[in-house]
Amino acid sequence: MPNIDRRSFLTLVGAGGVGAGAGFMLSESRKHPVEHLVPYPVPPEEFSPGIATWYNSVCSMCSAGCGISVRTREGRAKKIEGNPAHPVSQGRLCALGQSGLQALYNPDRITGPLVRAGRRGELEFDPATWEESLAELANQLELMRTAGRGGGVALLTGGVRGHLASLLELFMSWLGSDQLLHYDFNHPATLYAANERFFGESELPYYDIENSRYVLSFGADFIGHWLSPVHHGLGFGRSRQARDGIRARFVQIEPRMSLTGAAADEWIAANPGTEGILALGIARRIVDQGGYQGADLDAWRAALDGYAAESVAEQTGVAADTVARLADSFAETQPGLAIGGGATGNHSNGVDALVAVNALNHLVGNIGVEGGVIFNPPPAFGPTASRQAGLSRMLELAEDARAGRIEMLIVSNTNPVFNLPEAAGFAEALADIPQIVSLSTFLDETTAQADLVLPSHTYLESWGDDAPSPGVGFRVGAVSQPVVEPLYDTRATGDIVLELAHRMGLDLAFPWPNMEEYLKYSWREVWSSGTPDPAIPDFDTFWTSVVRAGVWGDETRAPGGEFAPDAGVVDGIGVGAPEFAGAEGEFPYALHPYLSNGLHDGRGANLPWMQELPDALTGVVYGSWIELNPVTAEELGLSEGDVVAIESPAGSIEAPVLVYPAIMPGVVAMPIGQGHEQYGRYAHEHGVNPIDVLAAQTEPGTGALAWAATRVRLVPTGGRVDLVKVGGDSRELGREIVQIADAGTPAAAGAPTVASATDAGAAVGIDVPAVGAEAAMANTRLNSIPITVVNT
Amino acid sequence: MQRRHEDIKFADVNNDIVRSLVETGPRYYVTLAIAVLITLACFFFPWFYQLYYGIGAAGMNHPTVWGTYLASFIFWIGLSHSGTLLSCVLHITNSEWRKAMYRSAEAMTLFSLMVAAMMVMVHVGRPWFIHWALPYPNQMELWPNFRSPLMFDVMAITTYLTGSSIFIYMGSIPDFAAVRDRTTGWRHHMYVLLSLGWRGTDTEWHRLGWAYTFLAVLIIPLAVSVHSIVSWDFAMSIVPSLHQTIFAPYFVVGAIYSGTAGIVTVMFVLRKYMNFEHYITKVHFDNLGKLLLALSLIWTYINVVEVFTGWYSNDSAELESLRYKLFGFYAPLYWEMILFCAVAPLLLISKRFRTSFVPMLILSIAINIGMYTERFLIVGTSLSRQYLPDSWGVYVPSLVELSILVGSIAMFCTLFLVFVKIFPSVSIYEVKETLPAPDEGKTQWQATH
Amino acid sequence: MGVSIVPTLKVLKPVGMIVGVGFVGLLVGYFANAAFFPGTTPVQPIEFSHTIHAGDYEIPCLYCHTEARRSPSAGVPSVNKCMGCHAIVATDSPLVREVARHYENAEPIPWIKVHDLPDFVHFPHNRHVAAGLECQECHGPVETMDRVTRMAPNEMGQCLTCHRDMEVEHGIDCLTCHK
Amino acid sequence: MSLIDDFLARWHEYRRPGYYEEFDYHWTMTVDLDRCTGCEACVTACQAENNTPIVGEDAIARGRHMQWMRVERYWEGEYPDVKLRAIPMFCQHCDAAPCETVCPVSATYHNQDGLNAQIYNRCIGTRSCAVYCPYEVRYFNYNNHHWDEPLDQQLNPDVSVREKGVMEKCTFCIQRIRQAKDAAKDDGRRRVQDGEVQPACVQTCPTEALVFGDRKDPDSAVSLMLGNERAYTVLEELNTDPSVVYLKKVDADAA
Repeated sequence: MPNIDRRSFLTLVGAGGVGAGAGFMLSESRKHPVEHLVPYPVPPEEFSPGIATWYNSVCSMCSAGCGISVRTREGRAKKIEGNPAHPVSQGRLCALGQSGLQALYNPDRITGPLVRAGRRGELEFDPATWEESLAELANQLELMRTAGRGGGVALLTGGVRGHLASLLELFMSWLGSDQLLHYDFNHPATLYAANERFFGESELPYYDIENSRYVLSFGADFIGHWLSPVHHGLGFGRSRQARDGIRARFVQIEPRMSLTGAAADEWIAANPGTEGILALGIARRIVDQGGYQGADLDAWRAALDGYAAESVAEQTGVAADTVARLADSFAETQPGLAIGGGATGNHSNGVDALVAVNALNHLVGNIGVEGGVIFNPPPAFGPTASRQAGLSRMLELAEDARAGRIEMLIVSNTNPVFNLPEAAGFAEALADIPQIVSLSTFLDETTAQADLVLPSHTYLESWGDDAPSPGVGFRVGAVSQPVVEPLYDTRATGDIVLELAHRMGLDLAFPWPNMEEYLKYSWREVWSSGTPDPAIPDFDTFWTSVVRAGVWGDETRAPGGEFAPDAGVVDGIGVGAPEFAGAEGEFPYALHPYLSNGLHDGRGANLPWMQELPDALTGVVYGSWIELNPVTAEELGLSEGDVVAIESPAGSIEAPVLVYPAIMPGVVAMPIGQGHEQYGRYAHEHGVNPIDVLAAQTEPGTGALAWAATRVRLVPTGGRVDLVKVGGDSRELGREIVQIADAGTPAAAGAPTVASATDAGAAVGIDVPAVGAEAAMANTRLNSIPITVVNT
Repeated sequence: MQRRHEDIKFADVNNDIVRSLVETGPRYYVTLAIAVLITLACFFFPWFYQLYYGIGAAGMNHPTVWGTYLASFIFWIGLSHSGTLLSCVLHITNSEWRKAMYRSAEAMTLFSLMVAAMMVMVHVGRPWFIHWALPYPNQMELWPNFRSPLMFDVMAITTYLTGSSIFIYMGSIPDFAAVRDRTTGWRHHMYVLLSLGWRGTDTEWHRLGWAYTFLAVLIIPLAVSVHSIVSWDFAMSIVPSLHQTIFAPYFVVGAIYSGTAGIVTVMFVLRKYMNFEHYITKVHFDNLGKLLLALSLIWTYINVVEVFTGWYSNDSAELESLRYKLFGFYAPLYWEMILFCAVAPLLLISKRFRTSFVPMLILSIAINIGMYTERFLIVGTSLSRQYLPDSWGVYVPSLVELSILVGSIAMFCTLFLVFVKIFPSVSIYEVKETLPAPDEGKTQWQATH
Repeated sequence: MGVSIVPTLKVLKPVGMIVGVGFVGLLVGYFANAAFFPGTTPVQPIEFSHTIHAGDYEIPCLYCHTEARRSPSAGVPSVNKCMGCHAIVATDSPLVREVARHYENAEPIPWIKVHDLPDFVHFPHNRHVAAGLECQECHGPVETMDRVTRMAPNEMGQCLTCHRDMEVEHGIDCLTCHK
Repeated sequence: MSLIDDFLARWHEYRRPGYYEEFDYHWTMTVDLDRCTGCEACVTACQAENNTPIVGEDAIARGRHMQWMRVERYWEGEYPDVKLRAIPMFCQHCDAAPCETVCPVSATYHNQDGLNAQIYNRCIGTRSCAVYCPYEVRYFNYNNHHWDEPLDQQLNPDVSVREKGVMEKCTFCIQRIRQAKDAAKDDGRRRVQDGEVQPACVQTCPTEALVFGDRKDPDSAVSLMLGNERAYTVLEELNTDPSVVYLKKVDADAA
């Protein structure tokens, strides 16, 4: 043992100590962190950790009313898929529908009732309790009702259908108010009007694309977002490649190629607003060629007199021989289908144009036949009178507000401040309303103006039902059930209304404790209206089965038979030249706003998945842009990323240029959806809102906003930005990436219709033959333990 | 004033070189401090930030997932080439002029390999798992993928690094002994350990000479293979314009080219700042200049072949890749490379140019800038333009990347500065061999054989 | 002259000793921590004894950990399940009274995980139970533990060894376990 | 001479990877481009199922989008005869995958089901697989991703959330395949039946353009599609032997 002096000893001890400490810490850092296992005190029946539970419900992201199946694990919603038993979606779902989860789990949801603290629009709110807020609101309403001033209450909602609409109707009638309005930017009011004029009923028919062989679409982006995109998509796929040797031809007529135009076999650009004229040109040719032999042939001849090929060609910009070719092939290929909508319907001549499209269907005998236009029976339930408000109705409301006739405005899940043109002055009119109550889930631009915010559940937390419109040719009803416990201190819209009614002492008129009970009560009627099924002996069984399956249907179709329009209708057919706001000399370009695929009318802007979903045609994310034809861009000396001011008679916005190869030279197009000032972190401060520069132009017949009828001029600002987009070069360079087969290639016979991975039970009352139910059931055993009741 | 090479006495050699190790002026410390500071601030700080944030700190993106880190990696590997390889080649061909410069050249090899290895660490997404690329038995029962060119790379570079280290160390043993005998204090102890008990007996000299030649022969094919293998990282992919058979010779020639230019730079610096004017002379610059000229011509030829192959393929992907390289976003860089590496070196035809120190320094630096550009273009242009046009993109290096590039140069300098104070940066005994022996006018080498 | 290494070694000795002692300290510290504070035997919020339940009374594992039979996750029994027996058994034990309190207040018991696989591992309990594996193979002789200890390392080598020995079909494919 | 002849004759065989002479399953997807509209429902389905992060505007501006499924758009012709050709592009699960040979740590390899597996835990982030992949379908985690609370409650517990420095890509929804296999075994069956497993994109496609199944089952839906004369693979000349087979788009007006 060598001699160690004191100093060395201490040094060595120090070294050893430091080493030991380091070793100890190293070992400590390698240990597992403590994790807890927290079981339910009393687990829900058939709940199993680690096993997914599927609940069937109804999608509320747009007005199509697709059935959905929501996968939940340990009480959290994980994935939304289409409900395979639902005849509209048949197991499929669009991008927006799947993003419903991000509405549910959105970080910017309102977490509890709020009372305005600062001035309006300053976003200063104090938290409140439901008890106080509801008590005060009910008190106010009751006072107004008993004083006979109930008419001063206006209720403005989004596109509400089903029994919630009936409940609101009932509530407003008890208040004594007539001011119940549904405002939905995308509501096809002109289509209803055109159908009423031509078919005699203000309903949407079922467009049987699946069995059609020729689809001639005038402006309707039916695959993108128009009416029922998922169902149309199913029809598109099946009409193309599911029938032996038959492949439908799709022709799309619109000034700017939409998703549907891109998928179509032929895209024809007609001058904006002249699609109806083109339809009549085609009709004229069909009549001339002897394609129509009805009794009222002479009336048709007279009505179509002014639509000779040359004049149509001149007005629409579509060559005369193209018109003739379209007419001949449309008349020849049976069954065919003419569809009108979108910008065609939302122009100054919208209703006339859509009537012309309906006329086309009639002339070739496509009405009431498989593969053509099929009338839907009346919806299974829901109010019959339409409360849908067009621009003129909203202007009336604004006028009432200014005149002091509106004392209280209740807004529920609609955003008119964003979705109405600034020129309509709706936002300013709100200032004249003493009390604004918002039942919104998110702090959107309209809610920002509210005095009282009573946050509502998302559709994934609430009870509801829906009778989809357009249906699928027969009556369908679907029940929407909560799939998760409510995240926050929010309530379902229906429950809020019922609660208000109870507090107002209207218990006798509203005997239902909550929305679920109201639905159960209402669905008794549905049960008794259907065909009796021995397997379903009583209502409770029926209800359980419907909630489990998510959908009920009655396959009785509307009576078919010959259709003939009234004589006066034929005489009245004719489409005038489109009228634009803004003179052509001063404002050289027609502005073509369109609903974007993911953001829809702006409601999807707070969903990060939708913000990051590349635009289907341009690949742009997170922004706004203005589309110019390459020729237009060259004339103006603009290239991608150059910022231009878009000036219309009604206002001005700035957006970067995107050179888009498939748009008419005289037209500029802009997507709707961005430009939010509020609406959460993902929505605000991205892009601009083209609705802001739209003139308050209406379609005269319906008062609907003619959003395609504004002209603009482009003023380069000299600024430049990099458009954020996904994708590089858009030319294939002959690399045969997307290969093309010629028309002679036979269709894929027996192409499969694939089952969903989920199926929580067969639909009640109907059979959806498209779904391979057997295969679906096999997977069900693992995935789905259907639970019919969730505590709300 | 300048002593002629022939006038130098053996004792002068010893004294000069030991002086370079022992006597350290403030200028050295200032330089070292600056180099260390830049290394810390420009290399380690951004790298730690990148470790924390992720590779996203660099400018890489979806189509161009490789960037300057990999370009730097190839650059440093390339720079490593002329040291040991050149030294070996010249050794077995008995080139006398090699002897004054080979030590520093070999040191360059060693340090650029180390920096290259660091670039790998910087490049990968999860460097904390880098050991998975080494074959060792483990409970996961997993081995590296021996089919991967990257795996070949790991092997080749490790081998080359080992070989080069042994080579430079072996050649330095007599010098360590010489320094050991002329120093005191901690230096003495260090050189005692480093010199491995060298006494300078005939047997020792004989064995050293034999082993040295043996290693030199062994290292030549190794060095050629190393850069061929590095080229396979690229050539074995099916990326248009990378998937070419010419890539291995292309990389080897490019490596020797940039390495030789690097030696010129280093020699200029040593000559100037370590007072080795009389050991490193115009002869060396002249010879290296000739070598550079030859290499530049070969390099130009390979570039022409590469362009021709792309054009002659008449394949959409190859053509686009070529077009993009020549006229696309990075075209200025391409033409800069051509100017620096193919056109400017033609000046070397003039002997006056070759024997002028400052112009040679400028040219050598220009060549290395050009060669760095070449490596960057190989990565950048090819990956930006691949098969699916919709996935094309543009890559621009971020500040972090540029900073790490600067920092890596500083790291190299730091290592080199430390080296010159530990290793005799000019070989004492081999320089003596080139001098007239005290007796009979023979060199010492001839005398001992 | 100065060739000998001995003087040099003498100079280096103190440094060597410091480094050596420091390294030994490191090893001691590391293993002392691992040995004395292994963290594999956490103290549970309620001192449930498997010795009594699984050992003395021989209650089968799957009686309480029912989910292991049908779910990837074995889970721990709910308070409800505990009360299934303890409503009448040993009701005066202070621990059972604590459980009863949780039951009455509908408060879950925050058990601490003993066997914790990383989240990237797909380990379906149901498949392993169906394959006839005894719980003890991975969890150790739980029936003899008053306080449950993690016996097995639950590392990849263990999975691989077993999958190989049992000749599990494609059992050593990475995707069998990694998710 | 015969030795050389033999060698040349079997050249193609020699250059195949040959991990598995015989696949157990051979999962295959077909994409009918004549049905595909480019609506991108599949993109969101994939993002929801596979915990692909929300990267933010800046990251996309820098070319760092992470969606495993993307729709590539190619324009053809000039106005007014302009056509859009959209093609969904995702991991092709090549049987002779270039990415598999290059990974130095075997983090990506071919498994017995014909899947191109990507093991996140093993990945060290050299990104060489992304360079070698001609389809550009491998996405690298340039940083750790963040889900603003409570968006994280949506994350699929069956799929790992990938950390920075890791490569990721389409897995054909391996978690669903695994579940279907487990279910089949629970039922005492050896094999998964056709239609029992659908990746999220296939499940949601509104036009039913995507079909998924086992190519080894001659009666499966996917085998039926493979028999179609429109079937082709993208970049066939590269000989990667993809498991994703496209069906040509029909141009009704083509000669």
